[in-house]
Amino acid sequence: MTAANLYIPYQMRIDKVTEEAPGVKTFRLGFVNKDDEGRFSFKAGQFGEYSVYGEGESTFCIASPPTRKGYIECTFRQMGRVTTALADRDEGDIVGFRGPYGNIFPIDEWAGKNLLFIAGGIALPPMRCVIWNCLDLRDRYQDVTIIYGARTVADLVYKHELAEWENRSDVKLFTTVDPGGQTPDWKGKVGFVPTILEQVAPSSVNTIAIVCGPPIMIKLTMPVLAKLGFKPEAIYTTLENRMKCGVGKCGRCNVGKVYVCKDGPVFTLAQLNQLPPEY
Amino acid sequence: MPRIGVFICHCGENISGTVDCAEVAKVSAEFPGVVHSVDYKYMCSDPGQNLIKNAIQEKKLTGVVVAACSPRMHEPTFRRACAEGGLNPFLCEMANLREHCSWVHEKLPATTEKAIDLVRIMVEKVKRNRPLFSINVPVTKTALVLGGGIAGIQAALDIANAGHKVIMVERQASIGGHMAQLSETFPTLDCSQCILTPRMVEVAQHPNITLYTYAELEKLDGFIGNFRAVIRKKAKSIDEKLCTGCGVCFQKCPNKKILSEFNTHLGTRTAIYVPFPQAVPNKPVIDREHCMYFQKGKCRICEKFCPTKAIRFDQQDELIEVNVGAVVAATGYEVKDTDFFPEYGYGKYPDIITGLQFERLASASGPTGGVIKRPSDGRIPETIAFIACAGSRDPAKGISYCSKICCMYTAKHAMLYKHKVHQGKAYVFYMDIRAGGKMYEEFVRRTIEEDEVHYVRGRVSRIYDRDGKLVVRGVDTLLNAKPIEIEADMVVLATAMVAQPDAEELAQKMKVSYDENKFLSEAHPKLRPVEMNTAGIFVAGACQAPKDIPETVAQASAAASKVAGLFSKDELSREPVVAVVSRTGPPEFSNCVGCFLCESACPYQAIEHEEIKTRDGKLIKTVAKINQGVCQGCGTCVALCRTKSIDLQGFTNEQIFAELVSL
Amino acid sequence: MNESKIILKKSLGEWFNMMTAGGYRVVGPVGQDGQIDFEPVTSPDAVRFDHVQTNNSGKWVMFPRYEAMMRFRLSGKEVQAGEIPPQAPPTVLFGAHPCDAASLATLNAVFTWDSSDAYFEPKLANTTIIGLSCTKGDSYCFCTSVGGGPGDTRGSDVLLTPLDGEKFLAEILTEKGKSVVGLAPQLFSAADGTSKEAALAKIPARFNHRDVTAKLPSLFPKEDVWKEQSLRCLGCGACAYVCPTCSCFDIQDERDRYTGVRIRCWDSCGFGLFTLHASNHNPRHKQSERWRQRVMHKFSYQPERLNVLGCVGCGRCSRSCPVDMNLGEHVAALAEIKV
Amino acid sequence: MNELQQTAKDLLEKNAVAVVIGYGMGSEPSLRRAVFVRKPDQAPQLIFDESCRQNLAFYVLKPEVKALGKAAVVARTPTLRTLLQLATENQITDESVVALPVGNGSVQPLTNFAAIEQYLANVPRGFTAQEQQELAAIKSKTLADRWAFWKSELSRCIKCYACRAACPMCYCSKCIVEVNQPQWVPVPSDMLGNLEWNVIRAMHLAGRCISCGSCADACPAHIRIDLLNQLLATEAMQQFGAEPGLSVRKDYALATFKPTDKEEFIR
Repeated sequence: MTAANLYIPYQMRIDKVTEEAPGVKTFRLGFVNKDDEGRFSFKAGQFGEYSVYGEGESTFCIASPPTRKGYIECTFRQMGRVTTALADRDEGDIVGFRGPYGNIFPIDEWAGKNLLFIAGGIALPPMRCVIWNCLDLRDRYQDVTIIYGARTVADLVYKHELAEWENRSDVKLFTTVDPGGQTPDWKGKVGFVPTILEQVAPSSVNTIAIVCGPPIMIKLTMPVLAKLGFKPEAIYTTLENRMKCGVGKCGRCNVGKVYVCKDGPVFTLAQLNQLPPEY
Repeated sequence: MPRIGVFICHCGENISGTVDCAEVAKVSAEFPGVVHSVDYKYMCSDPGQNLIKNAIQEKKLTGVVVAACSPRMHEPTFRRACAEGGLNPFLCEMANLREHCSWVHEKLPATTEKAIDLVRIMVEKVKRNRPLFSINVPVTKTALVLGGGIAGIQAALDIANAGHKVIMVERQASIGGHMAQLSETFPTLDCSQCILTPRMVEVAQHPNITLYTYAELEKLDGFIGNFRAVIRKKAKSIDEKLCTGCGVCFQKCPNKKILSEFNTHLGTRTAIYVPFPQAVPNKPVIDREHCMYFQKGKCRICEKFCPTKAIRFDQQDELIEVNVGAVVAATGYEVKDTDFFPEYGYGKYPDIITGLQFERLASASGPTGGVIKRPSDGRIPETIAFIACAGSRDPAKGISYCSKICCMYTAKHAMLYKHKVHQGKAYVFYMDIRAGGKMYEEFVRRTIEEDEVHYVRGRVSRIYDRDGKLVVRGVDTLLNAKPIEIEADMVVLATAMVAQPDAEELAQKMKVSYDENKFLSEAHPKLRPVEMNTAGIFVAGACQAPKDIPETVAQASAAASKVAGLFSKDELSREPVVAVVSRTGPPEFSNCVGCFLCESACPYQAIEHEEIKTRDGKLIKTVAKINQGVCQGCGTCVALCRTKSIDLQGFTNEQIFAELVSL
Repeated sequence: MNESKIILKKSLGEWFNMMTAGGYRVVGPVGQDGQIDFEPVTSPDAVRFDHVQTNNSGKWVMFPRYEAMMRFRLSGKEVQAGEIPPQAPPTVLFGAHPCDAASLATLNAVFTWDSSDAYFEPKLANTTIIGLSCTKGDSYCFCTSVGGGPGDTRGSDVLLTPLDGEKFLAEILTEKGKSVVGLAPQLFSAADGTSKEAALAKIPARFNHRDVTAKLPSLFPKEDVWKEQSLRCLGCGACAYVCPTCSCFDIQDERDRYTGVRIRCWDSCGFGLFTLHASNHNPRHKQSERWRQRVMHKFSYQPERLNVLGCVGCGRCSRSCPVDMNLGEHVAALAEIKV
Repeated sequence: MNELQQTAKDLLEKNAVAVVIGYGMGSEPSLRRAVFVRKPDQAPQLIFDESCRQNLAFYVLKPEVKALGKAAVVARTPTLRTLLQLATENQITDESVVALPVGNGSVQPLTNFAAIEQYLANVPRGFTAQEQQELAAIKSKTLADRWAFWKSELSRCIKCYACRAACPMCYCSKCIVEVNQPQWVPVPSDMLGNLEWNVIRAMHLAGRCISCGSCADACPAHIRIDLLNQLLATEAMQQFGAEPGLSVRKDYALATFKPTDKEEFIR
């Protein structure tokens, strides 16, 4: 593939398919062409355009951390034409990938701070990258707290990793499901994410909050964080506007003077507050 | 990528004789998504099926294409094999290499290429198949029988005797229908009422049958196994519980000059009446149109004399809602009026009557006690002419069909006349004699040969009065087309059998189709003669087409056996090949814009309205919803839907599209 | 560089022939009244000079309606994919009015922002613009309100100004311009010093774009303004498709059996589905929000972000609007609002 | 004030409607544009003359206009027919709209569909002489010439969908060109996609289109889409007796079967 033509994707082979939840899958992708792998690097928070040849491209974040070399992972829910076609792919199949695009979580700036990760539903994947990135560099950070909720127990993604975090002494994990979404043997919490956040009430002192979830969860979580004393500059999130090109040309993700694909997808709440609410 | 297995069947020599099956298997193996491709002599054999089962497990197949014969033949076989192999049976598709390819082409390279195309199409389809599950619909084991003639009676008794509940609805005050009006029946000449009455009584007394007379179907909703019918019980103006049927009321009723419908206007009845002495139920109703009290506000004589105080002038129509699992339409026929044949003088001359009127004249319980008398002066006719096809088989008059029974009853009428009036002369004008039934031809021959009825092959052009005689003028086409003129005392017209005047309305109520003559249409003229295209509704008797009694009874029993078959299970299981309306997320919730053009297109009335509301009950939009019990999977709505909001499970737009693109 | 010469109208045909002979594809305004568009010029006589504006802009020369970028073939589990190299034949875009020539700066800013666009850039590089000054305008023209003018040289490699019915003043502005003039130097004579100003159309300014750009952020929250302006808007994409600066695009795959291409094609921010998420959430659900985006993008976001105005005042959007949405009028009205 | 303005003013004053959708002055002296009169004193903005061509029925369905409340629509005959057809397709109710018929003398408001039906019963219908002439000209072409004609027309299509946007019968919230599972119509504007789009749209309008001409008026490429639709309207009329927009009876030609249907096309 020519590096000169940004619209031509890398060919990636699906090395592993993991069923995360109903309709949600994770692909581990390896470069077909080893030269591509050598050229490629990315940082936590970035995204790419994944494609099924003949069906088109779809945008999602890179869900694996840059500290794990040799592959990238993506997690997606089967929704439209491309994701349906993607979901039909199997191990060994070839898909396309363009990227990495967008800005990053400034994890270097976070050194020495407490990290609070808050995620809902299918929004854990964008955060999984940065969580593992930070956990792989664990000694750079103080307390790490993760609050993760989904509608039902079945809808929780990365169940095996949740178990791993649960067992780690250096991670405080709180999983929760919406009322009615629990199973008889559910050991986690029951309640909406903002409610659980209020219960857990982590300290905002020297803490960075990274929030990702459906619009309604974000909307209800922000006031709780404010109440806990988090400043807008200390709250990060990642936006998922519709994109096509990924490089600030096609015009889709333009919000105010910002192009989510170039200026984002990672924003602090302080930055979002400057934007028109068109995301 | 899906993991598809392709299984090419040789069908002995049937396919492999013209198609290079090994080549098809080899090329198919290269299709994107195909992970397994083999050919075999007989895929439907046990070892062949085992190839499929094993491959499903070993290769973790997500879909199977069997390229063999028509799915009509072996789709169930291979779907079962897939199910046994652990794959959802609806992930199995068949490419028809036999009927669509090897049998219709010569052995040429192009034939193999076509076979490859057929396989590729199905591979592309099966990649997009989704597991489907049979639809189970509960069955209410009660049948609604519409009409209490011989068809309804037979169907009701058969269903009831099979152990199921029956609700019978009859429009008249008594069941019995037209058969109760008949004198003797061809070809055996047994007395119609004598054989019918016991059946009527059986209906009334059957513990499984609920009988509503003087009642009509008001509304029918729902679908097979789950219909909801509203029955309008017209006000009989009597309390049926109190009435003993003693008959004092109609003896006392002062209005005695009402023309009796049962006696085809040849006799009279009272305003409070039972249609005929053997009526079931044998309890009177008040005909409010003719009752002096209802018309003029005075009288109430029946009320005064009723020993059980059963008269209820203030009774109202009653609407009864019932749940039923099946409906048998047995609403019968009507006799065509002859007004539209002015040249035959019906209505103008009282002694020109219909066949049905002749039945009443010939009936021992009829207005003349079975003596053939002229309506005009009561004289016994010395010469009588019967005219067959008086309306039937005459496209110019709007009835192009044959009424089927006229040849036989005309022969019977002529014979009965000759039996009663030994010196009389009987002429029958006919076009052809259609006597295709057991002992029918023999019966007609007997009429001609033993009873010396004069059969004249020819049309009657005109009937007119000449000095008190009815001059029947026609042509005898058998004798060099000689004009013929007969002076008759009485003329009997075999008028056409036509649909009930409100047949169309009824059909629309039941949402079933009907033909241009307003007869109800069966689902298939040969193979599904008693089913209607709306599942769960069956048809019996002359409401479908003109029929004689044996045929009517046979069809009624057939309908009953279909109903009993339907009721033999607690739940109906059907193939999930039904339409579905797609739903999306807020704020649209569905691409359906609610134009409901699909509603008018659906031949099965399976489209319902679904209101999408907010959590606090505010209406967002109304969209189409498919009743999966009613939907037959025809796909008409899918083709019509502009936004492609409707899809047919098992034949989705995506699947069909993929098939086409792969060509 | 800026050298002025004279070329006679009757010599243009010969010049075109020389361009064609020199390997250029010549694209110019051709067609019937009411349907004049930039199309390859087959006969010099077909070129039109008397129109106010073409229906469509000439942006397709650099940014086609439809452009295949990659082709692929599927077989078994493998995919063979290959880039479709950009097609950038040497082209002369003849007769672009100064507004159209100015639009190239906007397109260029978008397509070269931070990363290079393999399809746009070579086309622009291989295109020579022979501009044509405007001797007439209509009420939709507002180039003078957005920093342009009927004789503006920006974007043109050569700018022709009709001095009378017979001759053109040719301003040779760039090396590229010099090359095309050099194809037939004999056709050009020295300029006689006649000023082009007298020949130019008079386009009154309707607003000051700098003021508008400065003011727009404060107008964003005024929903009623946008709603009222867009009440009659149909939400079609005509304005975007005829606009010389609109560059939003879509990327799609098209395939038959097992082969296909990845293409890009024009899109419009006026379409309801432009920003629709797969979840059915739509950040710009209402037409008024999409109208606001169109105005803001052109007059606020692009100037702030890329330092170019997204509008050149050609008036095509308004001329082709089925419901008479008049951009010049609307922006002038926005400029009047007191904040 | 003329009768139209007075009627609009009265309706607004009586609060019978919240908005009167009508025609007002446009950018150019010859142009008219839709205006949305919400205050009685704005009624003088309303004008009606030969230049008022847009089918304003479109706005009755536009969410932003709907949000204003009950609307009165200045309605030419095509607009009236559109309203009835929209009613047939469950898109509007008697309560949501009042029609102000223009072009036939009186501007007496038609407050329900029955009144519109009655009004239309007395209005001549059918194509104008010029339209008939154009249709005949197309029909008389050989197949090859007809194909060449449409190819040349449709090659100009830029897929801006202005035709769809301007068409009041194109009210689907997600048009088939936006349905991508499967991708029925190729997205870009090249010949195949253009042809598919225009033919599919014409088919979707067959038997529903009341030939108001808004599509062609809206087309920035001046493609004669109206001819295509009129040709199909003629077919629908001849084959199935379809005359959409004359009553609220549901008898969509493509959805219903009548014994009198000629069905010559499958013979």
